[in-house]
Amino acid sequence: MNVPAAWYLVLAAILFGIGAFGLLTRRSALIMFMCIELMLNAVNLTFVTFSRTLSDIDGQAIVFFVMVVAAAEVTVGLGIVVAVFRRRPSSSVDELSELKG
Amino acid sequence: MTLQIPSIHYLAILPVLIFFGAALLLMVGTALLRSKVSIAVATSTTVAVSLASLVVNFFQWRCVAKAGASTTIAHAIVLDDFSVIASAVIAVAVLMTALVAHDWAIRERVSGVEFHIMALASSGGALLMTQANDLIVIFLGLEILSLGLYVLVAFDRHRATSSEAALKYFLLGGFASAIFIYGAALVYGATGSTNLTSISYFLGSNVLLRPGLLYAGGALLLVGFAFKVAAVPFHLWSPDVYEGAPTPVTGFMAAVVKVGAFAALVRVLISSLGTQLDTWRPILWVLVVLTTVVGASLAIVQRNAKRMLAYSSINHAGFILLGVWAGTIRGTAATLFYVMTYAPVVVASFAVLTLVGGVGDEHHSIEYYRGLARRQPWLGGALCVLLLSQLGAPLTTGFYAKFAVLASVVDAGGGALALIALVSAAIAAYFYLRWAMALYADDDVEGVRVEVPRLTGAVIGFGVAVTILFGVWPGPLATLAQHATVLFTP
Amino acid sequence: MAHTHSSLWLAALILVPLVGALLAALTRKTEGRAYLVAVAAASVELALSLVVALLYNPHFSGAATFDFYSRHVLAAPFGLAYDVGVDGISLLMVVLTSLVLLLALLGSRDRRREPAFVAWLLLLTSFTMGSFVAHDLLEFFIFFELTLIPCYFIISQWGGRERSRAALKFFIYTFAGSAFLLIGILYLGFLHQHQAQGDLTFAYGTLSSTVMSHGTAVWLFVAFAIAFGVKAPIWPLHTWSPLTYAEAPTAGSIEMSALLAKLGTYGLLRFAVGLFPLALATMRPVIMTLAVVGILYGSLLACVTPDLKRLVAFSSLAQMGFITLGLMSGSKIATVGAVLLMFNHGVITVGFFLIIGFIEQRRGSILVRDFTGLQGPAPVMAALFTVVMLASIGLPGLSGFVSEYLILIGTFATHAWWAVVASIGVVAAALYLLWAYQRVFHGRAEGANATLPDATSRERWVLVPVVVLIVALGVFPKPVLDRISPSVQQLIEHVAPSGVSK
Amino acid sequence: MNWLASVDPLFAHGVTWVVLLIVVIKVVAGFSMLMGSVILMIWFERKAISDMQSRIGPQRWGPFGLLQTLADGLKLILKEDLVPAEADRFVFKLAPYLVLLPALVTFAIIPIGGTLTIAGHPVMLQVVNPPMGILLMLAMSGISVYGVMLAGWSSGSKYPLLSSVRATAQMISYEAALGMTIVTIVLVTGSLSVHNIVTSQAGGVWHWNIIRLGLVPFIVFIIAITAELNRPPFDVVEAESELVGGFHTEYSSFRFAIFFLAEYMNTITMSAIIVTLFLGGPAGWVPSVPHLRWVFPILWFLVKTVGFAFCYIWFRASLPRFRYDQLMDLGWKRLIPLSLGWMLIVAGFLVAKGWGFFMGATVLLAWTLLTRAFEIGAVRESGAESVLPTVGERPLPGGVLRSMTDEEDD
Amino acid sequence: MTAVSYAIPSVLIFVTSALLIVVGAVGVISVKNPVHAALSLIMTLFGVAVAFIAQSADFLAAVQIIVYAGAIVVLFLFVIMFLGVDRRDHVTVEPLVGQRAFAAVGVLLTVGGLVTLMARSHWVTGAMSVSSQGTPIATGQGNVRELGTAVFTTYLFAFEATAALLIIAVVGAVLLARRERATQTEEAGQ
Repeated sequence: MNVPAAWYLVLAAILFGIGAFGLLTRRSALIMFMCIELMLNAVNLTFVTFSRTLSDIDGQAIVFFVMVVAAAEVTVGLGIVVAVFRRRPSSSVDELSELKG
Repeated sequence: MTLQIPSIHYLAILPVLIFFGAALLLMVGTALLRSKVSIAVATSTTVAVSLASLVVNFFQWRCVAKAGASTTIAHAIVLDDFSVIASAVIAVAVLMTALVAHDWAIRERVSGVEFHIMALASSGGALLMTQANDLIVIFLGLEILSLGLYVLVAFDRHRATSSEAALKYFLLGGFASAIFIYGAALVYGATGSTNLTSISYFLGSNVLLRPGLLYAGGALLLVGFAFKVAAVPFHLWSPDVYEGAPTPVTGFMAAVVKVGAFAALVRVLISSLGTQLDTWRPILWVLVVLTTVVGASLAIVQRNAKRMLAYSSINHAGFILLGVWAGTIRGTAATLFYVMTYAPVVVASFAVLTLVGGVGDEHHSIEYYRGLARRQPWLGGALCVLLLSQLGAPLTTGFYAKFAVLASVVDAGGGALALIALVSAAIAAYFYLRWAMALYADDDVEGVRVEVPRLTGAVIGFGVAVTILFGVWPGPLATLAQHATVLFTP
Repeated sequence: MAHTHSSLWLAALILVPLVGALLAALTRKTEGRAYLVAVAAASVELALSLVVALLYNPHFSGAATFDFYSRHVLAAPFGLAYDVGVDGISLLMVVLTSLVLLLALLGSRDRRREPAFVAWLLLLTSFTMGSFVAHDLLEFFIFFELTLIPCYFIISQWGGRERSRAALKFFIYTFAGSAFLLIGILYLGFLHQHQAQGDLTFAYGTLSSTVMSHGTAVWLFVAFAIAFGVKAPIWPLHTWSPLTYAEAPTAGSIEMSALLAKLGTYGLLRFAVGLFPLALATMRPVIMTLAVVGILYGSLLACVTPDLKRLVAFSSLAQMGFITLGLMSGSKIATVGAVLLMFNHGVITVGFFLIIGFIEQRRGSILVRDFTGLQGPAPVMAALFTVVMLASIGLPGLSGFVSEYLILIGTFATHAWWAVVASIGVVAAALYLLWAYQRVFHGRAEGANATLPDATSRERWVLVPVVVLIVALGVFPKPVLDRISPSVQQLIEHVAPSGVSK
Repeated sequence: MNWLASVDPLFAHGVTWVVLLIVVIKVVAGFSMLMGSVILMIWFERKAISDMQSRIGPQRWGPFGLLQTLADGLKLILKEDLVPAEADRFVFKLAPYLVLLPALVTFAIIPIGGTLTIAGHPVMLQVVNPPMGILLMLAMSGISVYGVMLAGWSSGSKYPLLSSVRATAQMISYEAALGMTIVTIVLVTGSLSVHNIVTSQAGGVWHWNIIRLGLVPFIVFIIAITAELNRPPFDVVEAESELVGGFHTEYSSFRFAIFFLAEYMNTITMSAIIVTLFLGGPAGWVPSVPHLRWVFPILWFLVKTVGFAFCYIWFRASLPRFRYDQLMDLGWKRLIPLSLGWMLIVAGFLVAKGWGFFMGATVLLAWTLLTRAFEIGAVRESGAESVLPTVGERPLPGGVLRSMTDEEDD
Repeated sequence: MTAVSYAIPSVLIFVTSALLIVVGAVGVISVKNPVHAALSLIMTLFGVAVAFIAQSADFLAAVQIIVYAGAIVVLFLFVIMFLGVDRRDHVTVEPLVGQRAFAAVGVLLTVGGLVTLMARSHWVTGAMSVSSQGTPIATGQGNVRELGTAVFTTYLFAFEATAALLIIAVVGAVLLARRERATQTEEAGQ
């Protein structure tokens, strides 16, 4: 007998919570971004678990779409990060020299 | 095992197809033609697409009139008057934005063709949301809409704030999406389906002994939507993003996102979770109060026109939520009426802001508006009318929009809520009026004249004309909105 | 129901100023033409309203006393309709509206951006006219709200030094107040719809048959009263008015004090009292107490206020207290008096503000301490002021006397103590007005005061109608009373417990 | 435990000690085979290349220098293990194992022979046959990027970093084409299990995927997999002339040995994968020798695999290295459209002939359009209004450029 | 509830996946270096994949590794290295007002609420009645087939919509990340 679905659901909830917390507290865009991925993973886990308990394949099918969305988001998001970084390459050089001094 | 491909009612998805198809066409065209696709071509494509979509909407309307509301493609898409009207509103907003963006792109020397591609695709997402009958389709529509907007927000490369705003918008938008889909997951767990009709059927035919999961899921869905429409306390991104985004994009965002998100919200809350009305109403009550009051109050302290309109848009979101709170046919119609009238006004308002913003899109302090109506009575007067419409002054559509939602709320027994919302409108009046007063200030009559390109001028004129015409004679729109909500019987 | 006169007359009353405003706005280029257009429109308007007043027949349309009646539904989902009709009460207000417009135009010409100014004035008149002839709550509300916009622009652009603050304060107070009105109207409309199971409607005649509990009636009455109380203004809700009256340009002060304030009292009588008779038993003492407090408070502040416009503002507060007292008293005589006072106070206030405007134009100041002994250099002006002032004090033979007398007599019959306290206000009025007169006009004129030019012939001619009306209505108010009485009679009967059979 | 049986008939009668033993033996045998072949492979490569270059190659240790590799390995292990001062120590130490892991795991899913019966249990000559076997292979090839990438990054040195950025881009780029060809195979097989892929190719050369799918997927696959392996001619990652030693420049001793080991392991595994996917795996002519019939499939498999291993060596010896931008162009502009188009055509023919021709026409049209688009792109790129930076500038990430200039300042 | 004994392997698998997930997730939000965060993220992703397998979603587990670990995180690392933001917490976003407090409260509420739901022992409320007529999910090949069927019937439209999503994402990313030709003229102007 498999472990109860609730265990996995709680696990997913905790993962979601950690992701949300990280998103709201960290300041680095890239890490915030990863936190979104954590949250989406929690969602996937939830879907799969419900799919098991409901004996319904739809839950697993949805996970696909979530993954596609995650991939699309990452693409655009990293594009934005690159664009932001491009805007201020000079400042980072300043920062570098400060670090040296 | 044979695969039964669901039947597809092409008329129902034709607007979506047209929008995406045109985006693809433009994209392929840019790639395949040796000479650059001129912005004029792109703009006319968008205009043609919007008009075509409107025509299709007309046929859809007739189809619904004849055959009634229907779902198609395995019940993922619904064709009813509500979606038809909502898509028409989106088409109009896109049309207006395209014309404003045309002049803007020429002025700012950014690549307008790409702008149109993204705008078309993005509004395709909004169209999906208006038609979606499945949480997953809503989610995808939301994502298409948002991804397009992230790019559009970052579109102005000459300003650092543009891409930084995009980053902020993106991170919080992603957060919202995650919350939304988590809510969808919980609802799926509680009801066994993501299809709105199935959920509604399940909830109608079963009594949940422990509805906690459903409530949690519903609440998360609501939070997701609240983020998207910038309802307080999930609004924190909106002023920064509104300010940072290129001004035509801000107008587009304020209009199209609201239409899409509210259409989907209404579907989720009313046609799907309508049986749980008593549960979500109190939450919405708090949300509405916070949104209207905080939105209006914070707008007062702003000195930047775009930020002001951002908070004003938060305030408006609160008013639209009022119609949802009512949870009745009247409320739904009022919500629809509100977005119908709000969209042209807000796009036109931001069109004026685009013009005043000047080359570089930076002149957004309220100071730049001093004496504008003196120097350019038509432009200033137009802005004044648009502001009055947002304020809710009679003889503009804004009044009837507010009237409709308030009426629905009072009808549903929310007199106190309506009163709070109206008081917030009085607070909001302060900054609209202060702005209007600045327009007519006579101490700075010798300022710089604002160039008014023809297309943008036409858009502003259209916005003003709509708001006054239907402000005097709201009958047709009101009837349209009322007819459009036949499906929504809670 | 018998045949009524054509409602096109009323439509014309609304449209003439509107068209005038458009024309005036369009004559931006030519110097002075806008003014001529405006005066022409105002004259036509006055003529029209007089014709309507003469044609009006209170018994023509059967029991309802509303003449010129007609109703067209504009937007069924909203219950929005164009629904007009006048009875004796509104008729008087219609005449007052057009009269005040003409006097304001003739008496205070502001040449700064004149086309816009007169256009706003005409618009304001159109909207005010609309409110007075509206026979539908929603329609009334829309016109009621619309009046804010021209007012706002008139104050904020042509007002005094603190005009922005004044305009904002005025707008937001009134706007917030009318929020209550809108909610009340909506609630009433839906209450009626649920009872009648028909289309949503806000028609006055239909809604007056709505059945409601006492509690509901009280709450609705309070909601209405707050909105109208702000507009009137009634005592604790008046705080916007002194600043606004003082900062507004002369024409604006005239319109607001002589006319818009009446919108408040008119609404109070027509809608708050007329629709919620059940609430009266509870609310009557409260409102009347507020009215009396307003009378005393206004009088007191009028004594100590340093400038002339504020003086009139506070005196208006007191006068509004009298009107409210009469309206709420439940006595027919007092109500008739109050309606008459609404008209008379309008006329008197026009006089006050015109004369103050003349002085302000000459000296650029309205502070009492800046003036002394104006009687010497400007005897005609002093004389005109005296007439107006005496009418305001309530000297027998002048118009003020008749209305105040009716109010006090009527109120005394139903609420004696309130009437007694209120009569202190009459004395106080004499006190502060005479004192002000003494300070401004008596004594030795020095400096700028000594060379103050007397009223020009144009100014004299403008004030002639005011004086004529003051005297005429003081001596022979019967034609007016004949028109008011049946309508008031009907209203009182409807409100009286016996009238509320359902 | 029912699902185990669907994975492997070995578990049909439940899990007993015997079964477990068989599993352990399979695992151990599989991996020792892999290790052994690596040693041989290295020797083989050195010998083959030296022959091609008219050199002698290793000859001292063991017969024909067979033990040379062992000696090299011993030497490496005995060397000092250096960790650069700037390195991210944890990741630096982790990276080699990340390279090794996918190589080992991927090999586990390859069937190297038919099915045996041992102690009454049917035993597949395949370490494991997961139902998603081929996806596992894809997953592992996805993971294998990490080792290279992190090794380069964690070294804290600019050449390895450059190398790792290149490696990442290259491996992601070719993974798409790789995946697409695998989808083509899955389409005709109707299963994701490697075992089923092999059995579906049984019945003669004409059923092998290389023929059945029309050669194109095979060519795409072999190119893509060579790129995935970072083997010549796609070895810009460790291009000595540009990047010293590539991502493992800073590695020494045992860790370096692991990289080395993994690289050859991967080469062998990928040869085996090609054989499995396209050449019928162990399929081949089996003479009816009693009791030894099971040996022949293994022999066939070995022969084919060695053939491909030789191909890699051959490539290395004869083909010049691609330039970075050519590499990208080939991946994105040729292989991905080609494999995608071919997949569509195959799918079309699987449904119906008409669909197949329709798909073919569509692909043709798309190809024309794409070519046109590439042309335009090339013109614009070289023109005055170039969108992209010039070719020479492109492979250098901004961060690296900056750190270089900074150091010049010192 | 009566005491239920669960098969030890399934508990072990759960514990493994839970450890991977939680340790990885905490790693993501706590480490300074984005590369390390990405590595922690991979750990979580593997944990989730394990959880998928334990719940007979093998196909998804494989896809999880291919898409997330094989593409998404690689992309992350690529950008980190490409931009050189690895050694410093560089591309930052201004924190919003009261963000931390909001974070703490909001997250506590969410997780707390959900765990409370669990404590009331019934997660799945009544939906079994609807879907119990459906057969249990097959594993292995059947799983893929069912999955494919679901994607092309129930979620056909959603599937088509992903096409639009991916296109917009790719075009958007290209638009964002490319260099602007106008910058050249700008620099020339300066």
